[in-house]
Amino acid sequence: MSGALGHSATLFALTGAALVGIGLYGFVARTHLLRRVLAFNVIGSGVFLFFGATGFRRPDLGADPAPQALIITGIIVALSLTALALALITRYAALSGRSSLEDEAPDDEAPDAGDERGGG
Amino acid sequence: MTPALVFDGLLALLAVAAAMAAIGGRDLFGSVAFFIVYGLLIAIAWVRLDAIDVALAEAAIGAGLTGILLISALARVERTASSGESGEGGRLAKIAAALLCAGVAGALAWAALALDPQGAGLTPLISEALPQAGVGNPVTAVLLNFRAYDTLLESIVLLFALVAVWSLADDGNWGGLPGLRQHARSDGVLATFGRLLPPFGLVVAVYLVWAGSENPGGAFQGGTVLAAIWLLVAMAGITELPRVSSLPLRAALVFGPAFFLAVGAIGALAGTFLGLAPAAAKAIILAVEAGLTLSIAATLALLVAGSPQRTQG
Amino acid sequence: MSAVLLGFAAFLLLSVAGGLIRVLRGPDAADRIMAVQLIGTSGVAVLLLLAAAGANPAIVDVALIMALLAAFAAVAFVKSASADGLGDPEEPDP
Amino acid sequence: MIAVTACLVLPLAAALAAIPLGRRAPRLALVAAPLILLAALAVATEIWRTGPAQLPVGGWLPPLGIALVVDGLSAAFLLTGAIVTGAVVLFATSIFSTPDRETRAGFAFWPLLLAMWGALNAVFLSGDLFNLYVALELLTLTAVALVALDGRRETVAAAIRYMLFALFGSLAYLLGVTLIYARYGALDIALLRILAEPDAPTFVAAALMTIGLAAKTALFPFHAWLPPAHAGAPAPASAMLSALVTKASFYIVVRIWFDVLPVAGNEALAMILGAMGVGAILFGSVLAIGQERLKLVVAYSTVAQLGYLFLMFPLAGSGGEAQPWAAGAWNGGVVHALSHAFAKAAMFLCAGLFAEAIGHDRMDGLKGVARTMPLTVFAFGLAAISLMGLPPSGGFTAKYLLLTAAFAGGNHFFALVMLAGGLLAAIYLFRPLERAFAKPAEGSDITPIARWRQAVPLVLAGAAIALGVFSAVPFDLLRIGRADAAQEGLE
Repeated sequence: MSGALGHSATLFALTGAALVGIGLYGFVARTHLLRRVLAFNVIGSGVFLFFGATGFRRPDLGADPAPQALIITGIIVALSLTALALALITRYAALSGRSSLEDEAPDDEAPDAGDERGGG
Repeated sequence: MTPALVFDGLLALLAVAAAMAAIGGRDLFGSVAFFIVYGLLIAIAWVRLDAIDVALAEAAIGAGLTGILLISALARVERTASSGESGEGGRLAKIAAALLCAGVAGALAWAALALDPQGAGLTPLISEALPQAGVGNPVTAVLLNFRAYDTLLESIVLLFALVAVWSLADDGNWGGLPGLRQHARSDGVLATFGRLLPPFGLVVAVYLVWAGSENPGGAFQGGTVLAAIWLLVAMAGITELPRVSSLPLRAALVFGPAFFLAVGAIGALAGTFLGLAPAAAKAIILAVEAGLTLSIAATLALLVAGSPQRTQG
Repeated sequence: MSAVLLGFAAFLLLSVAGGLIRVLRGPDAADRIMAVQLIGTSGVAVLLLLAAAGANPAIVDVALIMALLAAFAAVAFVKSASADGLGDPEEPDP
Repeated sequence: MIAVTACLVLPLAAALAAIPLGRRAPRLALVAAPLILLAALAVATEIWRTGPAQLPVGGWLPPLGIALVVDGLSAAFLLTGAIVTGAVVLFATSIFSTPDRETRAGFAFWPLLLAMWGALNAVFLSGDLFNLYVALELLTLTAVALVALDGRRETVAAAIRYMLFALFGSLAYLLGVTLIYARYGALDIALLRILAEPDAPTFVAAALMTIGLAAKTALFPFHAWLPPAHAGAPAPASAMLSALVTKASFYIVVRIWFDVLPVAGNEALAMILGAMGVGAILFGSVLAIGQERLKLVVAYSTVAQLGYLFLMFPLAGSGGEAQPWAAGAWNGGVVHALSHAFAKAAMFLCAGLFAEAIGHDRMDGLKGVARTMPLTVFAFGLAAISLMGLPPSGGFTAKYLLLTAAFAGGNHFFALVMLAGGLLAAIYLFRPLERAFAKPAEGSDITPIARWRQAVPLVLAGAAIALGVFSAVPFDLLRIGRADAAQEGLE
């Protein structure tokens, strides 16, 4: 693609890469669960933009239809995951009054209360 | 500097700025607003990348429905949970995270620039096979013929997202009505809106599905518009969404994917799973799309409405 | 011709940038909603210019969807800003 | 091959039908399960007779279309999945039956379980990287929902934590897939085997896909979500999650590593995976010892056992040079995945029965259950034998093969860790067994459990043992259509 500088596909591929980075930061460094879902969607569209841009390397041929179809599928899948994540978060907020997972007090009554929170 | 490059550069800059504001902001409502703007800008970027089908999907789903899901989730969470992002990591952790993310973005950029600038992907193969696909829009041909299996699974993914959302209801409300009761002043702007917009939306949706076989559009874009219209009518307090226990509703939700699956199975009995004879391909694809549109519209509308929250209307 | 249209479209993007500042500064939710609506309208206009510049009528469909969904987003915004999150600011207090 | 289509269509059709059927869904599942099992058997016998096959969906050949891959590996996983899921269906009918009125959990469980089965089969049969992504997302969606099915605050929190890891994993995997397409214009694994070259985009893609799948498999250090999620889900769901869902992403790693990447020269990447496996074995085992709840012991044991799977990559050696021990390591890893599936499913079902009988799953409550539930304790013991790697079990065969490969390849450190892991497994599994055989506590109140339900985990544990006793059969099956990289140096 470097040979085609001046052509917008390179620009949008780099934009996609930047969006992935920005979204990833929100996903790891922010704690409000809704913001993390939002960040997931930013990463997702960054990935798609990157993909779509690499599929438009040859303006003489037009945009490659295969990535376009895969991206549409990906958008629906991302929407499905987002909807489930948001439903889980609203449910969790209603049950616990919290909007982030951190500082969760261990609960002795719960048979599943993990007493280990280390690791990745 | 051509005007095209100026435009694209500005667009990219704005999209990055909107994304940063959505991620970095303090106020979540503002972040969601930025996210919707971000989606609009990305949709325009898709137009610039000659991917009109994706632009339609992004405008309808990426910016539209995802934004609306976020707005309503935010409203629900803020009513029940303490706000504030306490316990954010220290400065050092943030710097480490930022470095990691910059590294990932850099690696991607590096990989993108290392790609062969003459790579044509599948474009030539798709144009060659298009006459046998039954539809003239190559993206629809990939979605509903060449890679129909992906689309079949994806329609099932969407449906099961709804089943999963429903599974988070309160036990006592099971079988009841999705979401809380919506109301509006009967002759107010919202109600008028809810009466005026549906005919418009219906025409647009049908047009999108029909156009999808030859031009950009298709079941997902059309289904989203239908869902939006249905929700608008419900939000204006004109109708109620059906109970989750309603059999006609469940049949409508399942119909599209089930029909698609049946087409695949019939193909298998005739020799090829999801095989479409070129002569019948157009008719079958249109029928599958019509079924999918119906189910997608119902699924998306109920996804936005949420799990059942009351048993009485 | 298309270069001129693209130039106009770029100019419209500047108004989007102005809108972004309003979204950032707020201060009220209502200000932000209005700014998003303004940006949505600019986006529709940009798309229409791009449709003319590229002589591609399918882009008009994108503009159509964007206009429709932006109206819908406005409704959702307004709803979430009403007293119980389900009503309509026009309603008299119950 | 109509049976292959049946493996995909039947569970998905049943999952769809379960939504409108509501209360009658359990009966539907009881009809569908044997049919799907039969279809899986038919696939296995068919390739046994005629060899591996590639089936283009819709008649479109890759790279344009998607091809299904049916070889020994996919058949082995299909069959294991069908046996475990069939047992889970039978087991769950008495938990999630709603005779009078449809309930929330009674409704949601069946479509989710059946869709999970369909997604698993789709993963095991797919030969296309993007199609695998969609199938994997269907799997994730159903898995997360099943974790939260209980509806308590803790399980919802566990589901959210799981979801966050899964979302991260999906994006990393998807990014890798887009890079592969951008580089080669193809997504078909068999095609990529021919096309792949050791260059920068391929390496970045391989790393991204592997990291994403490792997060979904809960490989150390991405394991934090697993114990609360697997321990908090209802017992039949825990069995599915630990036995099969984690294996689906592992299965894709195996496909990618041995089919797409042997040329990419990933010695370093393989060693990193091996190191993560070592971390998983030691960390998971040590934490399993300290748990006071049976389901958490079993869940941490999953963290540890998943570690063994990833030792297969450094032990088999990458780079495609002929290494006489590669086939042993490959067989060992795969057989370990299969026998762990049987043993762990059995163990979670046993844990569920104990919890039903004594009303909770604290370890001290297990005192004396061997007297009242001998069948269940026996099943738990058999499963434990396989997990510890004692003969004659599938776990023994697998660990023996991995150990042999480690010594032959001079990887003494890995061998040492595996031996230590076996010892630690003996300790953490001895604790519940020791309690089961202890004198019953005064006034302990035990709800009787039907005999047929106690027999279900026994069958699964028996399968884990049988995998070791009759190991020639799985080896012959796995040999069919095995990737070259896994075959180097085979007699």
